[in-house]
Amino acid sequence: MSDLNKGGWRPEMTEERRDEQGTFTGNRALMLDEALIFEIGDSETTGVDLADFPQVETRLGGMERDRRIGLPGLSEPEAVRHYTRLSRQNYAIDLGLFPLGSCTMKHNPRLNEKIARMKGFADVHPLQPVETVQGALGVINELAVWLIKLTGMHGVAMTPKAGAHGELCGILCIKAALEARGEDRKVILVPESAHGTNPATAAFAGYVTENIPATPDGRVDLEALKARLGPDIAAVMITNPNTCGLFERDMKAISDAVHAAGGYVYCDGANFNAIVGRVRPGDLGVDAMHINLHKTFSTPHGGGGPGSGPVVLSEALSPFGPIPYTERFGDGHITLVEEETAGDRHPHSIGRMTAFHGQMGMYTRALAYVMSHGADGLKQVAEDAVLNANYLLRSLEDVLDAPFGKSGPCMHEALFSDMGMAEGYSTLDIAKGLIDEGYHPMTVYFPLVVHGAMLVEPTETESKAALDEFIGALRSVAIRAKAGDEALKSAPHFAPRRRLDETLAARKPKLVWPQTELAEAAE
Amino acid sequence: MSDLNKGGWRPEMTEERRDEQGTFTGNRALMLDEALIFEIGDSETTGVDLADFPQVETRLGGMERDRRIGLPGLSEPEAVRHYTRLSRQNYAIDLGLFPLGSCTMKHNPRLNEKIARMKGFADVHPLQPVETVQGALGVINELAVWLIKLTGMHGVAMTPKAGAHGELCGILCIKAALEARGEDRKVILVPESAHGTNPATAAFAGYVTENIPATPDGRVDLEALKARLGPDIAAVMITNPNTCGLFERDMKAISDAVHAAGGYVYCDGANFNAIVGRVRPGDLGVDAMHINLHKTFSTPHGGGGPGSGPVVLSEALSPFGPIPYTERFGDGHITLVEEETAGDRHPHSIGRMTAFHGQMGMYTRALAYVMSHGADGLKQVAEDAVLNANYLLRSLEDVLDAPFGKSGPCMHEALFSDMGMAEGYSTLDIAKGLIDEGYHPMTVYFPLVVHGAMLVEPTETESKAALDEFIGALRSVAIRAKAGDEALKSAPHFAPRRRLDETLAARKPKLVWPQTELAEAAE
Amino acid sequence: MRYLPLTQSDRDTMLTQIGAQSIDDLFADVPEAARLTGPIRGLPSHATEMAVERHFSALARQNMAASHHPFFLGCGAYKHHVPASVDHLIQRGEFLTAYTPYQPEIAQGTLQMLFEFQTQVARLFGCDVANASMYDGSTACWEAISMAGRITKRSKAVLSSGLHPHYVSVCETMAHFTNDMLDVAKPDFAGADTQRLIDNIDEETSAVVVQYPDILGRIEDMSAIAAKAHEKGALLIAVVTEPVALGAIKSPGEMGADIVVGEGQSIGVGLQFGGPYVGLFACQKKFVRQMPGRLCGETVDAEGKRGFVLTLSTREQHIRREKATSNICTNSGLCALAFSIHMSLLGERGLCDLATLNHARAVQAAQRLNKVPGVRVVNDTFFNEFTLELSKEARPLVRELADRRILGGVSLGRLYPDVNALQNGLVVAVTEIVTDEDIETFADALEELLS
Amino acid sequence: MRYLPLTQSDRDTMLTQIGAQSIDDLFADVPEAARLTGPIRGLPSHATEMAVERHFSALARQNMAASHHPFFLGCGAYKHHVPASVDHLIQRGEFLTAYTPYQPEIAQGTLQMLFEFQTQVARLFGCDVANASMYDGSTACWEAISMAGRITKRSKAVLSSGLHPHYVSVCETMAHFTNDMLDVAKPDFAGADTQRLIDNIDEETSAVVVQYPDILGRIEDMSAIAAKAHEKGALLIAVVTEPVALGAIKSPGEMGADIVVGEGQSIGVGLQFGGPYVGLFACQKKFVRQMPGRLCGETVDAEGKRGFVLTLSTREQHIRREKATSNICTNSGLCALAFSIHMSLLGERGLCDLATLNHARAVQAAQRLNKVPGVRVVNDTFFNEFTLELSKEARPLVRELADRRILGGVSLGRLYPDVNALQNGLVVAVTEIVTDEDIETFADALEELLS
Ligand SMILES: Cc1ncc(COP(=O)(O)O)c(C=O)c1O
Ligand SMILES: Cc1ncc(COP(=O)(O)O)c(C=O)c1O
Repeated sequence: MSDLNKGGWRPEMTEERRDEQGTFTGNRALMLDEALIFEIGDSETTGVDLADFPQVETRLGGMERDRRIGLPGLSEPEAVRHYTRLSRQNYAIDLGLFPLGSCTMKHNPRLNEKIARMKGFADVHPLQPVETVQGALGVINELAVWLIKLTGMHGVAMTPKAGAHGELCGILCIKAALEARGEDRKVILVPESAHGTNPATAAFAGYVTENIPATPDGRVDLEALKARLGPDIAAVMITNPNTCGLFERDMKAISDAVHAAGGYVYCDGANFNAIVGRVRPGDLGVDAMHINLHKTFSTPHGGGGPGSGPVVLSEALSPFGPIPYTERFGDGHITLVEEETAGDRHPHSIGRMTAFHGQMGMYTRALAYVMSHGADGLKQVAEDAVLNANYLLRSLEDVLDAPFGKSGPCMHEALFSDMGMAEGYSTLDIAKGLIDEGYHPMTVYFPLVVHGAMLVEPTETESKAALDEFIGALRSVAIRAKAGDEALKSAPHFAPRRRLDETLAARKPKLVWPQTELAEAAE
Repeated sequence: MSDLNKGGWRPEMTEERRDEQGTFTGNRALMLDEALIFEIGDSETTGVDLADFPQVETRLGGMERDRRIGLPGLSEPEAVRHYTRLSRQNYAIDLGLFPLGSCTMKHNPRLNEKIARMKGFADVHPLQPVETVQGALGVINELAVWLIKLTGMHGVAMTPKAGAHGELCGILCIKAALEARGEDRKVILVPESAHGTNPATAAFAGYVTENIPATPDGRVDLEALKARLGPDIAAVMITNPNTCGLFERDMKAISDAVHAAGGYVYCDGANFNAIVGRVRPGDLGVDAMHINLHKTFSTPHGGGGPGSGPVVLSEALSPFGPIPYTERFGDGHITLVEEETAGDRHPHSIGRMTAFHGQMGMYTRALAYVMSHGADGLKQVAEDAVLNANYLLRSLEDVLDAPFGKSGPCMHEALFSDMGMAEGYSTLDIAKGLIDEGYHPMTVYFPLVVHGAMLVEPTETESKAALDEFIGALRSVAIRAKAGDEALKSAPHFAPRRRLDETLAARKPKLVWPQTELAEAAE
Repeated sequence: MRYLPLTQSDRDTMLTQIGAQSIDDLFADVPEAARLTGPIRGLPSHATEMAVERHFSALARQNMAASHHPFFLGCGAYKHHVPASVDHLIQRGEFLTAYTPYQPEIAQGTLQMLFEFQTQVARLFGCDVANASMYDGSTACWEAISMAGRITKRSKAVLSSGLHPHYVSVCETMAHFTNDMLDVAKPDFAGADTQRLIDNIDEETSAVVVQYPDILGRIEDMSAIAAKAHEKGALLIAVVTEPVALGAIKSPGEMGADIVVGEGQSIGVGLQFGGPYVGLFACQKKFVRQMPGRLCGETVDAEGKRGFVLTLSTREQHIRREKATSNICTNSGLCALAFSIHMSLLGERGLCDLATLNHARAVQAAQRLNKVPGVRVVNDTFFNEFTLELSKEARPLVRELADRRILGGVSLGRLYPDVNALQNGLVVAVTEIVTDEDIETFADALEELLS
Repeated sequence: MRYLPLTQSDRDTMLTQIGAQSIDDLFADVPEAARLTGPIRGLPSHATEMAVERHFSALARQNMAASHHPFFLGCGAYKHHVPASVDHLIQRGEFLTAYTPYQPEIAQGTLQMLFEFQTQVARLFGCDVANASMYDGSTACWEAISMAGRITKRSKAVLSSGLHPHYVSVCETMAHFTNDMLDVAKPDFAGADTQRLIDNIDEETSAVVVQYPDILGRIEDMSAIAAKAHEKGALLIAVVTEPVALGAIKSPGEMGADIVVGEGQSIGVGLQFGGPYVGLFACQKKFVRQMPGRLCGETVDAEGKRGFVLTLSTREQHIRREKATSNICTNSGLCALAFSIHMSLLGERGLCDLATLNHARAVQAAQRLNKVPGVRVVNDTFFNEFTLELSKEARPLVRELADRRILGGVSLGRLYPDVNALQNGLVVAVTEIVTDEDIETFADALEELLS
């Protein structure tokens, strides 16, 4: 006979706590809800064991912390579970086709992850003596050579941390070049279809922006552009292939005209995947172009970053590139040009764009990627990406309006508008309907030049079967939107959350968990 | 104007292919269906690039394969997606509490995964010269020392590949010991509550088994056992703590009686987690006990294996242990006793249990685990495991029948029966109801001695909050089973599949995908 | 402690709630004499993650890792390049930390993978069905003999001299206690013992067991053995320790094998100092109910959707207990997954190309090594592994090679310490990981050491 | 090619279906002159996974990895032990291969994590709010100055001489082109320039920027600076390059900082030769609408369930274009995740203990090194990093230490090649990874090299 629990204690939870769908926990089998760390953890719990510390006289100078911070801790089992459960509420390339136009959500090879984690790269300090990091510098240098050759440009600034940072770097180089010429031009021309970072970058660098007019077929209006060129125009920023999914046929003519007017040509290279290995921007007169290693070169997006945005530069702009950068000597030894040597070797540099050498972890991945494909494979990448997009375009244009469907083949993405949907139905409904079908929606409402834009980029890493399944799903949803299917207005139905109230979020911003609630939750 | 698709080709899939829940794909947002590799892949596709091969004159002796094998290939993106999507149809410890009684589904530390993958362990061949694998042998030897000390035994056979293999090894050692004494005893006594591997192992080793009677409170009936002992009894196989979740109070007396009758005591150590660091089986007179490293020592279950089942041995049995094994010299050098030296050093060995050195990949993990906890931490493991189980038992015994609830504290698992459920409701319904709540069910219908058994083992790696949530869910489901809630009979409702037809599977076994279907699918 | 979520205050609360004074109350059933009062003596106390990692790094550094050196070992464990995605995928928590799929509604991931694995193994071996894995090749081999005994109700197995000696040992360990008879022999450079096998099959024989390619790397046609076995009512059990070979040569099933077992380590799993590996087990349909181990089968759910379950469990210990076909429970699921992923990545084209590449490299190496004075290639036929007869004892030579940082094969002296005629034998495996440079380095070192 | 699923026959079918003769038809808009006919010359062709891996292994071996040697580098990048579970979790495909969470219904994993991250950063820095990350500490620093300019409508920032020189450089690059004024100075062993900062804050000043602890490792109270700044209508921007320090010392927010930025690399991310890192950015509530970067906020879904979305996007480039608060788009999400996981594992107790341990080790090291003839510890105060003044130029000495396989700190000559007074300075960081042995080895080597 047990002596335990003679008092007959029972937990106080016999009462029904079941939700509409009938579960106590709110879970739906493998779709698991997960509380916040502030609700699970407490400030005394830790998932990290530390060595005992020696007693010393502190040297903190009286600045010891005397208030609690409010950081909850989790044991390791709790932490692994928390983040694993959270992760399962995400869509990802690993789960299926991720047709976000302009984002090039291609497969992220696992070899690259393995290589990036080699201790010789991941466990090296940016300020170690250069003799102790020759292999790391070698990676940067090898990748630089690849990028220069793939783009047919003269130089490359490796350090920018993402596409927008690359844009900034390129625009600063242009500004420096103008300054070196003693000119102070104020305006950068940017088409309306451009990505938001283009005008934002120009403004961040102190420029005013003006629109470049477009032709009805979705390209830059060369004549109108020429008409606007003049001594106040520092540069044009053009995306090629552009965000309508089209190749700018007149790119070379545009470049020539801009150069003739004393300006520079910045090319947004976010869409490089369409042409890598098949067309070199250098052959089109481009002066600067950033490359999103996290797009064309397969480094993972990581739920928002990190990326990497090297900028290739023309001969005219190369002298202004940032420090530090690598230089390889004949004997294979690599040196780093930074403050000490820049004065002699690179006197016109704009300086540092970032503290250290840029995104080493992305360089390893990108270099592994280009080496794996080789020049031949990269050409195939562009071809398959473009083929997949054209196949999608032609498979959908009878049920979705393709405003530039007649403007020539699309490049690596296909653009649709919301024309023809039933009254009250919009691009958003199509997007949310796709979620229920098991897909991440395409890019929506971008570019701005098309009403209810839907920009679909399949990438080359999708099989024909995967495309066909997606086409079927999108056709089905599009037909429902045309027919005014009620259920679509309230989609998604099966996702971890129904449509979220974005207005509320913006009107009453709750950006952090309130301090007091930790104490309560921890009780 | 584009020249493309003048013929106006469209895919043939405009027709409605939507299922009851309204999707074309059959997916439910993040719950994604996934076809078989035989439906996705084809025999010409590959996700592996190989170097070109030199032309040579073959030496295959005319045995060249001339038929196709029928192996579908996937590109890397397809493969990553296939297995990622499949994985999401599984429950796992990383997702939540996994209360499978007798299975010790505790947290699997990620440090151990990292260590097991160090090249010095993962990339070493079992037949390398011993001088080149001193560190690997060191791991085996260090772990052996830990296991011996934790159990208070004399020796340990490391090579068995899992629990059942360890049982086999132990029973063979017993048989060898009897043989060495010139005895040929035929019977092994096994309680009805024992795990299926116990009688199966005895039979596999050529023994007949007989039942050991139990007392009403769920333990071995010492007097009845004593009555049955005699010259035909080779051994008793006892699980301690037993599968009813109870500590065998009379273990020492049982051992003494068995020894007095000339038999040996095999202890099933699957439940060692309840007592590790607190009780040493050696102190209870045990002659052989396997340890499931994949239970007590946290190596992952991997969806069914691999495991590792070292057997600790008493002084009486140690001379019969298998080869190979490690021996450490005073100078730290480690040697491997195998065929060549066994004749001198270990002449009574039963021989090899397996080709090589056992489960190296599990040794690294288990050793990392015991080192992390230390002797102090392991004691805490047992205490927390037992505390968690008792907390569960007492939190549930008013809504679920606990047949041995009065037999003393439970150890690391709590046993319930199906008594008291509404007519037509069974343990299975509770299990399936728990699935909808986001839990893996407990072990059901084992041990056989309790009707509709439910064996709940929370392990020590669950927080109180996690236990409370589980208790709430199980109480809710239990109450529904008592009340005869219709919805429970058809649970699970939210899992990737509803209840599966196991009878059909067994009646018309489809164990492989038919060859012909590959060809069709590939067309 | 980082793995223990209960706080001291949780513990106190819980003890109070269940009416216990202290944790000791919960161990009240442990006899006084067996209760330990403190942590077990002679063992260290807990350690930080960093300390543990450093301890293992130091141990790991004491081992010569295959990929850091010219590497030529085989004999039942082969080094192939495993794509990085394999290891990534098997580390998905949902695969890694799942249990055996006893609750199929939330284990379809594991189950579907097992169904795919079974099909891959069956096709590769030329059999109708395969199970969901065994521990490894050696234990699978005994299970096959044991199964043949159940089927034929006979207890004598004839083992080829080309069967891996460790596999033979494992069978001998078991046979000794089960009173089965094993007819064994040692290998001979002169040739395989096909004729001995054929001659020794009689009415008592349950099975004849042949490794293909054999321990010395030789490839023999098993058709005649199968014919004789079937004539006498015995089964042919084929053992494949290097499944990559089957991308280049006929499957055992084609030649009449009734049961085919093998070691799957070579595909997806890696060397791992011998384990965990994955036992492959396939047979013809009529024997399925005598198979050991788990089987996954296709079925439908309550809504008619295709799904998978573990099936035919009446063969297994948890249902049939002492009448089960085997005592196996935990098998090698995660290694089976690794095998299956790697095999899906390869596909038929990849596997065949990989086999061709292995063979071509091996032929090159054999030609080169054969030129070294004091070296003779024993094999007429081989796939990616062959035997050298040296002018010296091989075992010390292997150690000398290791001193030169070359892992130069497996000496037959290690495998057969008691067979004098084999002491100069060295078994050399050459896979796609071996470079031209490795071969040259090895040949040069051999030349020096043998002169 | 292993990453390309289309087969040649798929390609042909698709081209036919869309009515194209060949792939070239799809590139018809590319002007003739720019069309390449074959693969780009001068670049290698495709390579196997094994070949690529071997190439990188060879490169990796040319680098001295921190964990293989006594290691004392800091100055904006710190080596701490990161639990293995962090790297495991960030490799979950659902985190690794997701995009920015623009579709919140299927991105709650990333969004909830960001909300937790924002809260952790805000609390650590003593601020009301934090954003979802910036590229790194140095770019965050300029963003803070730029934000202060927007808030105060002024364009002169006073930078502490203790601000990391690379951060100063980044700000100078930008300020040069945006016509902002930066008041800068170089550090001095004599002490921090708190007084200079206070003196130089005037009515033109948008912000004063102070690193805490500073580049030489010194810890200064910023309260007086904050008071003066606020008096003059300027903001105090604090910069934290070693967030672990805040487990031991007061938060900048407590001392009156308006914006606190920092480098989060130290927690969860690792050294990575400088990137990717993670910029931390926090401020007081009233400035939230001037913040750069993404913000995640709590809301509810159509059924009233709590959920998270990206919010206040009208600050951002994709909505506001040229009027955005910054041009940042892709940020450092996955590093933020690593930071947040590591921080959750630490918790308050772990962080504070880690800080105490770091400080204790650093104090021990400083005491030991101070005893070496020719070495003087410059700092009165420090956390886990301090500056030595040597009797010799530090830069060549660091290289000599490397020759002895010791990574012995960052020479001030590397950071300030043009400041003579600093050439003998060596900044030494000591974290929990440093052992007693490492300290002895370092001290002994210093002793030899300085004698
Ligand atoms: C066309 C275009 N330009 C620029 C960018 C900015 O690149 P990043 O996000 O790397 O800063 C993007 C990325 O979203 C883009 O699609
Ligand atoms: C009580 C008991 N004994 C033995 C075993 C067999 O162990 P294994 O599965 O490792 O062969 C198990 C595991 O399921 C068990 O629970």
